[in-house]
Amino acid sequence: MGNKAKSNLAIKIILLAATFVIIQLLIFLDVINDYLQATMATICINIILAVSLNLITGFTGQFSLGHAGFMSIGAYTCALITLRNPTLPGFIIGVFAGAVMAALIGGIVGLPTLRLRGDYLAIATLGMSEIIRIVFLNLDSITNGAAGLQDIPQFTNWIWLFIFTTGTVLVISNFIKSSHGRACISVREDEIAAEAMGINSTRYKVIAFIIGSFFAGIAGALYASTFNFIDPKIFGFSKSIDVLVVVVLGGLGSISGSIIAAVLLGIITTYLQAFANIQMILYSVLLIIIMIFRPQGLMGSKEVSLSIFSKLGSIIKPKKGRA
Amino acid sequence: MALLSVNKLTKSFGGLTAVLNVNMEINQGELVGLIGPNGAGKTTVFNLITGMYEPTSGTITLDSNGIKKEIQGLKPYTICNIGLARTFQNIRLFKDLTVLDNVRIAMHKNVKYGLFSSFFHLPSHSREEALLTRKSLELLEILKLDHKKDELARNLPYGEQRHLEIARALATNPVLLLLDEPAAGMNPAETAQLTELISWIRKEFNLTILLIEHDMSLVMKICERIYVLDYGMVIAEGTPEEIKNNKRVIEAYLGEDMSNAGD
Amino acid sequence: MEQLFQQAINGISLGSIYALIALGYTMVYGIIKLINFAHSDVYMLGAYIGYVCMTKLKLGFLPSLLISMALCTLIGVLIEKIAYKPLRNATRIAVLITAIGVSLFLEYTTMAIAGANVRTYPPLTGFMNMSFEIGSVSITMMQIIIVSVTIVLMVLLQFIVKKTRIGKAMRAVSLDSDAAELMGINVNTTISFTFALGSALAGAAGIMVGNYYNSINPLMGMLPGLKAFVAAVFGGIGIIPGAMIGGYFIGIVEVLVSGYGNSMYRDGVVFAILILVLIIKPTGLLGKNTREKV
Amino acid sequence: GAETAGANEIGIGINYELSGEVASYGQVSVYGIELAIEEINAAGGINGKLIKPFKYDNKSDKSQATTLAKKLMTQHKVVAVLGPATSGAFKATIPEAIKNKVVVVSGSATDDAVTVDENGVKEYAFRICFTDSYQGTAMADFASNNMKATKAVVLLDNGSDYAKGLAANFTKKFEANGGQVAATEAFVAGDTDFNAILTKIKNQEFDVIFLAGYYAEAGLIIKQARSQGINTPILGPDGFGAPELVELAGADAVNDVYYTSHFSELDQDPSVAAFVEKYKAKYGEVPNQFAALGYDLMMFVADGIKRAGTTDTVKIKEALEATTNYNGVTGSFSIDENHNPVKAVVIVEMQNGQAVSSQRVEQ
Amino acid sequence: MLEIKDINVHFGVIHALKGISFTVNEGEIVTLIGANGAGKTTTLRTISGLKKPTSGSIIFEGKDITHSTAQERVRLGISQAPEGRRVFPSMTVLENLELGAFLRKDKKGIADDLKMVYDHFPILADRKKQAAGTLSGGEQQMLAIGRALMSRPRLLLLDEPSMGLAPLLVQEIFNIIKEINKAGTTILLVEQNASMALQIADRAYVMETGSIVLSGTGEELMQSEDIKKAYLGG
Ligand SMILES: Nc1ncnc2c1ncn2[C@@H]1O[C@H](COP(=O)(O)OP(=O)(O)OP(=O)(O)O)[C@@H](O)[C@H]1O
Ligand SMILES: Nc1ncnc2c1ncn2[C@@H]1O[C@H](COP(=O)(O)OP(=O)(O)OP(=O)(O)O)[C@@H](O)[C@H]1O
Ligand SMILES: [Mg+2]
Ligand SMILES: [Mg+2]
Repeated sequence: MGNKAKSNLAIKIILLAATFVIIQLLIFLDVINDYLQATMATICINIILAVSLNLITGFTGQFSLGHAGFMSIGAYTCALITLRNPTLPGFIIGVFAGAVMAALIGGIVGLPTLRLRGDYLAIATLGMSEIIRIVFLNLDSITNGAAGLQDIPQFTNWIWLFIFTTGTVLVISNFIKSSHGRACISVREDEIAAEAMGINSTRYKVIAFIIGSFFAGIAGALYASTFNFIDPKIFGFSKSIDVLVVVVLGGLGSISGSIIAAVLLGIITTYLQAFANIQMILYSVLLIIIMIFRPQGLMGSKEVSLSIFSKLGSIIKPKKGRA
Repeated sequence: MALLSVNKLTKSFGGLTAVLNVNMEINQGELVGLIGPNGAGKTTVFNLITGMYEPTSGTITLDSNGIKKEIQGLKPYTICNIGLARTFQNIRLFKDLTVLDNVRIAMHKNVKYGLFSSFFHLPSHSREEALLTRKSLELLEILKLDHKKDELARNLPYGEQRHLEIARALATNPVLLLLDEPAAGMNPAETAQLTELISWIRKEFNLTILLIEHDMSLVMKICERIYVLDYGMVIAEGTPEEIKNNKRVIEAYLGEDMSNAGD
Repeated sequence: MEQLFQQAINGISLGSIYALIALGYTMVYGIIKLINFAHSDVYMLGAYIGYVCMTKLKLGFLPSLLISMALCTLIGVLIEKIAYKPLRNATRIAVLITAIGVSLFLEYTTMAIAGANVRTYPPLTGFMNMSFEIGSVSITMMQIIIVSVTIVLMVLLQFIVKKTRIGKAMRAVSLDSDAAELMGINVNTTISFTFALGSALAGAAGIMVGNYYNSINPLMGMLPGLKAFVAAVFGGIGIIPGAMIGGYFIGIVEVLVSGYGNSMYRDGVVFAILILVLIIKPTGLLGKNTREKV
Repeated sequence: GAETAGANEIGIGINYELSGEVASYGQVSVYGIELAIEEINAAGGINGKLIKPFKYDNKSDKSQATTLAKKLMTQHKVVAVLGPATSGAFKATIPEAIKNKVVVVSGSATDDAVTVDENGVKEYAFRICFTDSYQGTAMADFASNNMKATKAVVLLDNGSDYAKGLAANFTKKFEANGGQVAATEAFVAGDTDFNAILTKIKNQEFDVIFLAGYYAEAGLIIKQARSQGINTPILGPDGFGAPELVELAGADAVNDVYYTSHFSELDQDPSVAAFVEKYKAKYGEVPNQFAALGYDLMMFVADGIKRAGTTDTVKIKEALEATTNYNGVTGSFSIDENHNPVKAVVIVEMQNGQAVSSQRVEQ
Repeated sequence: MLEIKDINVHFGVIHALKGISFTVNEGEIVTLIGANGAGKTTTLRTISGLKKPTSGSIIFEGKDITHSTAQERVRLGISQAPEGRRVFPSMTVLENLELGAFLRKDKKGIADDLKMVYDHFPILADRKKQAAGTLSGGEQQMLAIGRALMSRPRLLLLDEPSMGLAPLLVQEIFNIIKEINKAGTTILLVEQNASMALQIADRAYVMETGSIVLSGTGEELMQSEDIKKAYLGG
């Protein structure tokens, strides 16, 4: 039991390290050029967004259309801090301050609205994120209004993106695999039964919402630092929808699904760019076709299993006696 | 002093009074039946006791381990955490989760590690998770579901779903267990097995049980005391023998043929 | 005072347009619990069809209205058959994503065919171009037409849903489609009918808005669509009079905020009030908050 | 291994808003660009080499614009990137231009800070349109001096930095001239109903309205204002310059409307007339100023490449910097040390839906 | 009247019905008994058209209805009271009953049948304005049966009609089934309460994991030792 968990952990660490080293090498050899790196940055940010929204919508079952709002809080907070303090510590503080601010607002927003159900909640979260956007639009003296903030110091690079992306994925998937995470899932499955089993459903909805907002804040901060500029338009309704598309495409309740979908969509959009005028038409048709043939998403609610690797591992490793 | 006392409990839905001035006492360790015609208000009484509904009037008092507490109107999860667990008449499992997870979720209230530990899977997490999984598996074994632990709840046949509901309720570590028609949808053979199981569980877990059931073979066999509800009111209370021969109960509920069932 | 009166008229005519679109949203939602994002694009197509009829074919308003409604009905039913029907047993959120796909498809296909630029309806003439002045308050004929059409359609829809056989079938399908089949209800026909009805409404709204503002573009459905959706939720989604009330509410609040407050916070105020209302009445203004019986 | 231009070709990047919010500006700009390319290639290309365009849609999204600029420069190895159309998106591509030493040129990014900021001129960014502060200031002067206005109302698209910049510059200059801004009201691009703010200003006293926004909303505002009986002159920026303005407002309503323009299809200049003809033949509609600016943009860059005599991107930049008295359909201009064109602004007067007069205001 | 020929049904990889065949004759009460998950409900759903078989055919009154829609089958006179009741929760009791008569046009007949249902289940008359979802479990069961009767079926499919009913009513419900049958409706009954079901049934089939393993008259099966042990708890 303990052994299995440990060997799983070891395999995970080896896989991550290998991914990191390979990509780092490819960047060094210029196989992954600047352009591909930018695409990778977008993919990483989308992974963070999708995984965190998946916690709220996929695992806890709370339909949120306001993820872009929390992302924008992280982005503005981090941008304002790094503009005043353009140093690496400034950047790190900025990212975490952004995340904490987003989580804070997430909590404040979550408490009253999370007693709403289904589509009513969706609309309330949509409204919240629109209000956040309108506030940013009108706080000219701080946010520079519609023109947004420019020349935000760029600290993110592949290494930072990798750290934050894997960090997010690990923390959220660890959470899901804990009793608290299962409590969230039970709220999705049947709120009444969950309450009858001693689970305070409101508490777990708010927790999921706060964690989700926290990581959306991180994604926003990374966005600001990667692309050097932000403005309120970036964080509109359609951004929230884009994230939702990734989550549903990957599979509600599947973290690996979200990751795969983010990567896949990143690649697809890159290829579709070649069809300037009709790329959106192709994209929409693709979306419809995928949903018709795979309505549960690419992964359903399953995860890519590590067992393949464990098997490999046990073949390679000389068999020791079990403790 | 009784473990659970229900005092002048009343619940109206608009113009309809589903439960009226119900008084009930359940003593520590008892197995009590709650029967009555369809629509008599039995499930509503359960819903009131477990906090699903707020009573229109009346009190519900739980006296466990020397602590006396009025629980009417509290939230369901609070009541569960105080030590009351229930099953549902219309099975309400977490259908898309595995059998094991259904039980592990119900064990949540015993978990002590915090959120932080859950993010990073600190040792406290691993330790408690291992313990919790072991206990869940033990429960599943008792209810003969251990071989299906990785099956989705929705794929279990009806009878096993009822078993799982009971396992899940037990996992919350209750002092008082409320069962709502546990034998519904089972054939007589299965019902007989269930009857055994319930009395075994009661001893093993040192439980007090209140159960609703229409299957008299089960009720008459294991209940020590029975309350009969009709039109929201208690019309009779007594031992199975007394209830079986109570004219009002026969008239309203049992019918002539049934009054000699179960023996 | 006169200004207030004028603003009220402004608000009611703006609200009517939201209400008109919201009715279609709510219809479809009421039966398959789908937020049909493509609805506002059918509205956009209605406006374009009307445009072709009135500028290229030089038809009058009424024939154009009928053609637009008829074609939109066809489009709506087609969308349902192609994109939604295969997903009958899928989760609601999967259908929602499909609806977003359909919405993008309609928007960008229209853009590819008709260009991204705005198109303009011909100026109104004769009877349709009349306006009435009472003091300094003015009302145009088009405003009167829009308000009356909205109210008539609302009443008609409410009648269909509550009183007719097909309406009963619609409600049954929305509650439990398997059980509805056992009653001998043809679920597919019923859903198609709902889409047909909703799309006809969208078509009517499109051509009326085209004539009223005389500006149409491929993305014209997005903003009013979003607001209509908010309106439907505000009134209690799935409830026909609710959509109407929600539409008028949003129209009037927008106008009041712009007219008497700070126009920059217009949408913010609308959303803030919406959230407050939902916190007090979690299922919208007319929604019944029935807790599930266990 | 993305495709690059062949030995006898010159790669030009086109990075425009073909979908999304401002697709209408991007698409029309690209129409102009493509017409120019067709003409240049039909005439044998530049220095014997044909233009090979690489066209991408940035979906009106700034980060897409950056990514695409990077792609065009590093993958397709283009010698210049045209677009995006709007200032925000265009600015987002400039860091890439500087990093890769490839010029980015816009036809319609009018924001002041596009080519120059407090750190000096942005080496690889150019534009061929005048700036917002210039047109805002010109309009304020026009209001104070020519119309003798003392009170103005400002209406602006609050979601657009373009409109906000214009409104700020107009207000500043108008107040410096001794005038007073009686009210400022905002709307959002995509709105169609402006009756509420119009009813609100109707009861106030003012001499002119300055309407900072694009024709799509401006047309509707003019129509609704006139039908509410607001008959004061309406002044606007280059964003008014499209035939749709009159179509939207209805010819009867477009009275006493004045706007700054890059281009007027009524211009008597023969090169303009020829352009309008060719454009109509190809696309079946009258070109608006985005089309004209797009056309000029391509021609201007082609001219630079020709003068550079090479496809070396640094040389091309230097050639563009040295542009003097370039003659385009949007007027003749030279590039100043801030990479802005020194260009006359035309103030067009509209009556009954017709442009009746135009005044040239030199910079 | 009804002939099931070699029906196979799959749910994804689960083979729920493995080539079952049986018949129901006009005027009979036929009962299907079997353990949990044997496939009884699936059989009824296949007959009423809610589930499409992968192979096999269903003949109703000489007509092949294998590919007919559920709606057409209702029109032909097949009606089902489904497992889990499936009442329309936010509609009233009366509206639920009216929907049962959805395909009928004879106002008078409908009114008569409504009265007949109320006579059988007086509590439904008391509750006719109440939302069906708030009825007690047993009340919903009565509503589901009543609703199935409202189409005046020629073949009535009942899936565990006695589940959740009070003892007195269990008696009553079997009496009602007999009565309905006498009045000319053929009945296919699925029951866990096997002894009662076998008592009133003309013929019975026993199902086990998707196959029919035994058949005979009600009497015969009542006497079978295996049946007694497995289903009658004795
Ligand atoms: N939420 C509610 N709204 C309105 N009426 C209700 C509600 N809940 C229960 N009732 C009514 O109260 C009465 C009692 O219902 P309850 O479910 O308690 O009956 P029960 O004794 O459990 O019956 P059964 O044995 O059939 O399950 C019923 O007549 C029911 O219609
Ligand atoms: N929708 C479904 N998806 C997957 N499997 C299903 C589905 N419905 C039924 N099954 C499976 O088909 C088999 C037969 O189920 P069915 O419900 O017909 O049994 P039953 O005899 O009616 O049992 P019960 O007495 O519990 O009602 C079971 O193994 C069940 O798990
Ligand atoms: Mg009950
Ligand atoms: Mg069954």
